[in-house]
Amino acid sequence: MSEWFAKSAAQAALTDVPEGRRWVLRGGDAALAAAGAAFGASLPAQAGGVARVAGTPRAALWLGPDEIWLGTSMDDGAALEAALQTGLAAHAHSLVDISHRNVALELSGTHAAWLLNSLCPLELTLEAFPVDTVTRTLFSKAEIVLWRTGEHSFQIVLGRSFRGYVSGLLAEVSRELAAA
Amino acid sequence: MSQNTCRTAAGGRIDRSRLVNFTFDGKAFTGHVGDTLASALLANGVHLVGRSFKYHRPRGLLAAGVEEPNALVAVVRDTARRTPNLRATQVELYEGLVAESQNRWPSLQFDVGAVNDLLSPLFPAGFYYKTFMWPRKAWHQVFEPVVREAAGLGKPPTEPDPDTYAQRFAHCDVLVVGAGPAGIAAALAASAKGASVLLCDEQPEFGGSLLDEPNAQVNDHPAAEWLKASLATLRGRANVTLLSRTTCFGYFAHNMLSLNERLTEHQATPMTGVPRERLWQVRAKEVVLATGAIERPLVFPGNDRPGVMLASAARTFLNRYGVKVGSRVVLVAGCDAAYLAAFELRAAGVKIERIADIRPAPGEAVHAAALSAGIAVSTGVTVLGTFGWLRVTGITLAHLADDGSVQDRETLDCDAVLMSGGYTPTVHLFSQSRGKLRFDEAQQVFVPGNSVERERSAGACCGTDGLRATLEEGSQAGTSAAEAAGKAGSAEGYHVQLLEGSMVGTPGVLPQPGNIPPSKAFVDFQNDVTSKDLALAMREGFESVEHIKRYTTNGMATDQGKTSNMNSLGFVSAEKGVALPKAGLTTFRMPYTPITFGIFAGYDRGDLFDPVRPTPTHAWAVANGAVFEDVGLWKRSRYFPRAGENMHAAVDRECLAVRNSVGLFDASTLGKIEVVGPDAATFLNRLYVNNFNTLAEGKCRYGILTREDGFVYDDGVIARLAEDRFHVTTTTGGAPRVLHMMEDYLQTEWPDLQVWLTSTTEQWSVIAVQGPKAREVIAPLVNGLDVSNAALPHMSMVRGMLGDIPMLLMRVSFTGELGYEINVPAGHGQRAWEMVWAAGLAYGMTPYGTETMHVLRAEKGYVIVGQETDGTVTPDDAGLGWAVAKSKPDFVGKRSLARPALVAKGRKQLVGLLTAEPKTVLEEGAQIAAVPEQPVPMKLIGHVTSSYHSAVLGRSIALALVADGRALMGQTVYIPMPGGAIAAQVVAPVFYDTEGAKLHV
Amino acid sequence: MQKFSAWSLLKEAFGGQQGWQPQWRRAAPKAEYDAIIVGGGGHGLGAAYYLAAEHGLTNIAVVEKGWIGGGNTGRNTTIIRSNYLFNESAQLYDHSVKLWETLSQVLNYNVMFSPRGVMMLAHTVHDVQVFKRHIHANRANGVDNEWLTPEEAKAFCPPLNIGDDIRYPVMGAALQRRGGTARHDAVAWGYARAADALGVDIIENCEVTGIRRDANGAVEGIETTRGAIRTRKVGVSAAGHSSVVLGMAGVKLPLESFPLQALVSEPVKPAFPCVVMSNSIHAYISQSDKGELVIGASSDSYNSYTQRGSLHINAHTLAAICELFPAFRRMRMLRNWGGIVDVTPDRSPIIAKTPVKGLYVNCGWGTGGFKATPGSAHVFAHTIAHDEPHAINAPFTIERFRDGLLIDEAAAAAVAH
Amino acid sequence: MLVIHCPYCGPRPELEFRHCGQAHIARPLDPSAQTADEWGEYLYLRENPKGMHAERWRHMHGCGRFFNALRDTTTDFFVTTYKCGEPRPAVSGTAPAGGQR
Repeated sequence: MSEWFAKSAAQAALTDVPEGRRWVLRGGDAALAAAGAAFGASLPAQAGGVARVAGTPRAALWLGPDEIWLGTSMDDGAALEAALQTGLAAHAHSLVDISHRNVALELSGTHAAWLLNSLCPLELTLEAFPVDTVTRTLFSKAEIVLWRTGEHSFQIVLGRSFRGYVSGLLAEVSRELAAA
Repeated sequence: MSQNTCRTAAGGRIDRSRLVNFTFDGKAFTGHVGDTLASALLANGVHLVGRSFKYHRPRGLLAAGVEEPNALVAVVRDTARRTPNLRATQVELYEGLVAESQNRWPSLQFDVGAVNDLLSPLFPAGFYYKTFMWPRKAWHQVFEPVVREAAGLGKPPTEPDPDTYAQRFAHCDVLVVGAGPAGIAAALAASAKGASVLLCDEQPEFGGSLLDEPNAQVNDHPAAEWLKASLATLRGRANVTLLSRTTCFGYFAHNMLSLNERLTEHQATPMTGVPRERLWQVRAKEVVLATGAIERPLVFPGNDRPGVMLASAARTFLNRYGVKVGSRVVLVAGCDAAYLAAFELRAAGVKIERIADIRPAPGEAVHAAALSAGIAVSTGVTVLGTFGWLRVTGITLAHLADDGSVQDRETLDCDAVLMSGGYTPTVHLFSQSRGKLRFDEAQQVFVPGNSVERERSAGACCGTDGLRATLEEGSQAGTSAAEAAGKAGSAEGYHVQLLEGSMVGTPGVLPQPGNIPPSKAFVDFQNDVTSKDLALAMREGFESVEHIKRYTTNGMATDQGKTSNMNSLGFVSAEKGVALPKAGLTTFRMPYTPITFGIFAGYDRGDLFDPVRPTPTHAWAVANGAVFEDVGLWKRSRYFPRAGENMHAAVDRECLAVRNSVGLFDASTLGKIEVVGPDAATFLNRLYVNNFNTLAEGKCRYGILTREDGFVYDDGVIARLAEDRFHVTTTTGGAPRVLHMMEDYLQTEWPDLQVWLTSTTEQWSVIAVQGPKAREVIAPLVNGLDVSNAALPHMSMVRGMLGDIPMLLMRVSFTGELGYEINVPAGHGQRAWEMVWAAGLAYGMTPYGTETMHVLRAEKGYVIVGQETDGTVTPDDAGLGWAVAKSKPDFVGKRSLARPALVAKGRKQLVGLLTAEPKTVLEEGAQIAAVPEQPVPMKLIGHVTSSYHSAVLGRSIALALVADGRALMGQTVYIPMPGGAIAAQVVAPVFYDTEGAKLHV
Repeated sequence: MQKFSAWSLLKEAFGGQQGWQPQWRRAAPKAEYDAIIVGGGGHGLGAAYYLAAEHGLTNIAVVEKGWIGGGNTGRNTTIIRSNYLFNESAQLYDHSVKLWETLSQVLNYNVMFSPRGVMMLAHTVHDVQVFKRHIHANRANGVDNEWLTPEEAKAFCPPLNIGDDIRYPVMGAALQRRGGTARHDAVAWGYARAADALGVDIIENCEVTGIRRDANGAVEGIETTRGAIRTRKVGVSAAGHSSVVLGMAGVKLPLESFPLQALVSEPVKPAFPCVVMSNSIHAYISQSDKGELVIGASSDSYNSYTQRGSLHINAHTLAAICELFPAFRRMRMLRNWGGIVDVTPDRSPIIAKTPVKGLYVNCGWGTGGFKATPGSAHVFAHTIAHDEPHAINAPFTIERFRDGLLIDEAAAAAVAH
Repeated sequence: MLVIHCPYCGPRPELEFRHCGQAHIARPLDPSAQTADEWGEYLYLRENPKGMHAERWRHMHGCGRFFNALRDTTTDFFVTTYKCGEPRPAVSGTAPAGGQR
């Protein structure tokens, strides 16, 4: 895909994020607290918050007041799933595997936010959208989950059937970079 | 090649070292880099640039900017890149530019349409409402085509536009609109302490009116130097974005403003890959409007001849482009500011024949300056008319006595008449923001009153006169905007040296002898509206300014009344004898200037117009020759034709394969929702018409969802994965709305329920294996899982492995045959499909698409929501009454099902139809009557919802909704068609395997 | 009434246009009228005209809070058609089309009814099914509507892109040849002039502030910004403000008001010969006599009385226009405006008596009221005059919502499975 | 495009939201006990005020939550937004210029 981003990878590059495991956890506060214990870090409680478990590929993303996405690597998947099931056994909750529902793209480079703002209506300055902020939003007509992983890098998580649409639009917009 | 005969020897902001070749109406000219088409034509002595809309009068440039009403041209890059109706004053000159005049035939110099000018008494305002009515059809057939051919301005493009257009969202603390002195001062002040500032201006060069002020000193430096330094400061600030060639054209709710940036239009060869234009949608915390003011023409007979123009235009052409608009000039002044045009032109060597001031007492400073420069000044004059046809050659001035009689009539020869009626603040954006305008009595103009949005105006757009006041007001506005946005600003004081004149004049029409509105005294130049037309409209009872505008079309041309609205108001208020603000004010509408459609469409074109959602097996389907169908955003395989097959042949073959052996179908697009929690069954029980308490783990049930109105909304199979976990499927198109509806009830009506929803539509790829051989195909693939009828009966499910892929195996059928739906994680979808495909080859397995799926289910009488139902159909209407758990005290829609009309006799019910002639396939949507050959309007009793040729039955079948249809079994009904009525027998809506035996093998 | 004709134009050309008379009087409110219409749009003025012309009620008034024709009458895209699915709708709209065909002559005012043909595009298999259902139903109802292949559609409308290079290629079209457009302002002014000539008082700048009721609850007058007026019959034709006016009599109707936008391009020479509608991708376009492309957009999603819509709604429509007519991508938007449309739950109007005696309502036209102007006005006048609905508007009651007798054209075009 | 203050996520662009009609209409606890008129009103009758309107929105493409808002339909400015289940705030008059802060 990077050939579309012709001018310079420093400006922008779009790559696939390696497959991992991902669950949607929904439930009450007690369930979320129990899940945090199993997960290895308190789950984010603030809108847009991200919690990571240091030294692991685990990350928890706040998508709603009762909706947390839990993600990890393929290798760690079974272990995390088992821990969650054990930890959550006593609490009403919903844990649903969505590892295959979405795919993730990594958009990086100095113009990453610029590219996104072609069709994403959010303010993406570092001040308004700091590193490790995540939210569901829109990119043109596709719903995406946007996670700022660095000053100049974003993970875009989207329904797998929308991948061609979103990457096609980003490629179209990136032509402006190449010509600029 | 003609010469730039009207160019000054030096000065202006053009690059005199670089020549630019261009053509106008096929004639070659040269200009310079930095010219507009207008300035370059004037430099070549060309004043005649267009013909008016209605009377085809020769027209020249009135203005030098955005307000120009006359000089509309088409710019043609190639056959596909034709842009009509561009203002020559806004077309930047580039090498090879090709421009054409409009609305004339055969040529601009000789236009036969000008006969309308002579016949103008026949075409008063609104004449078309009064004639062309007889005979009745003549309007549409005869007159209207003539009117239409005469109307319109330029010729539209006729080929697909090959250019691209971009879009962008942006946020800033302070948006400053207009980079004249007020806007630049505002941007400097607002950005000094870190607030993010976006400054835009429609012109290629920042500076606004400063570019026309060669003699001003700002803070002891020439204005040009101050401008240069200020822009360098702004460019050096990382928190500032500067956008030139960018028009802010719309002000929407909650401080969202829309900008149009033009990226390549000025380039001789547009850069490859660069969009032609861009739409910016800017959300600003605070806004500073510094949009300036537009000079008003004076309204007098013959004020439209080529060579009659605004004084400000003459200044712009001189100071910015080094062009003298005439050699012998008369200035008709209605305000002091106009005098500067005379002074500067005189300094450039132009003879000023007269300053004719319509006021009895001009401002002392400019008057004295004129006299000391040796320019003759007449005061208190009016203009009786002008001479010339393709160019003005003279002007008649006079004084009017109190009784309206003419005194001191004199005619001056000249080749240009400059006029100024004072300036109108550009309040368009303020007005769009819904701020209320306030009439300033002293200045006789509307200025911004109270703000509604978070904005403030600065400079000439709020009636501020004078450069120093403008700069300081801009600086204050920038500071206050930054502070309101939560940042700090830095207001500055300025000092200025400049001879200035006030911009205050009086809107309206110059008095004429006998106080009779003159003809050919134009108020709206482009739409050819004269003061006489306005008077006529008022005579005919159109009093509101909105009525007058619509009846005369004043202010409705492509300039949207920028030069005409205030004069029209002045005239109307004078005629009615009321104060100007009492006459009312027409609404300022988006956009400020005409904006290319392309930027609104942006990237939404071709395959990117809407998302194209492929299923996990899309690549396989493409490779195997599928024909696709759009279902919502999805691409679904419709059928898989083999060589030489049409759709019917392919569908017949696919159907028989399923009935006789086995077929393979991608059902991945079905919506899927995982409903989890202790109250999951309770929740579904409240929503769906069915009973889910009684659904055992590992079992499936066909569910029907109605809305509160009782009409069928969605359906699908629901599997109970565990005590507290359901796998709910929905229709393909219904997935998002069903999830939304579920969340609505859960969050707002039943927040006490412990149940949560997760969309899993895209988690699962669904492979439907259908047909008598289905079990034989999958059995070897499932690692010994018992898939026998006993272990996995119809409507049950089990977890297992398909090879190495985890699966959810559901024994369900939408075909009436033995069937399985294999759900596998979508990433494995294509591999799982290929695994099943390979296993099925031995059984002649056939891939099939939606069309075959439709036929197969219709043979069984299974409904499709959206085809058998249409939002007015109850479960019972659709023959699904059996699914409704009548014992439940409540479910969504239950109460409505008891409404009178929903239980009345005569409701349309689902039935089958068999045509008397088995080969006849009814048309879907065809209507049904009880009696054949009726006169129109016929009494109809229903319509055909689905109709196909059934290969397995060897005849046609149809499903239909027929009034009281279930009482008509065995009877004949008629389907009236253009060729005569088709007879059909009403039958039960199940045509194949009526006992359902094949489902349970 | 001064007769309008080519002869009158010629005469006035020589008379310096001095002989033209006001097209309607500037009436002041009288103390009492036999009936008052609230709302000086096409529907209200038309109802007044038909009350006077056909029912002999000439002591009547139209009260308008602003200037006549200034609401949705002057803000719509002037599309006229009658190819609706259900009998009830088809009869109402076709009644209207028949009146449009002679309206200029009846009113002696050229309303420029132009039967240019209204073509509705099908983009999906489901669209095709729905349109064919309409066509068959219309034929049986005597309403013209015919199916066109994509090639026939392009022949009828040459700028149309029928290639498969667009996201939703054109799969065919339903064409109603008798459909078309008319000049919106002329409809209001023409009815006003003709009604005025029959004695109807047209009272502008007169906002209704209250509805007076007697001890039995029946209407006995209205209060306005120009004073109280007695009457026993009030017909409300107030479009987006219907809820506000009816609320003054304590009547609540299932109505919600939304912003609806339209826009025009700069005028160009004839480029578009008909009306094209694409419901599935939201594009409505024709070309006016003045040469402007007239384009209708969707409504915003939230209730509002601001007469202003959002940019993204326009953008969505223009994207569709540019796909269907790719040469128009270079055309330019000249003017954009918003109206307030009052929408019922089934998207069909209410033309009916209300629970309050003497109070009648004609509302709920949503996005499609202009086309119905003469027909709706005609049957509304009948309803007011006889205190009983005309057979054509009898189904368009308020009670249909309670009883479930909806006339749901939108639902009947249900989205694909 | 409005700016809407989601009670969970803060100010966000309207594109992320879906308008869901009038607020504070509770589904009757026992629909079968409703008269035809009562049920008809529940189904269809909605306030359509010219002025302050209590309405529902859902942060559809955000946190997914339904919530309520008070908005002035004559200006489109919001006064406040609040979570489902909370009572309608007592607000009189019109929305302030510039909208909710």
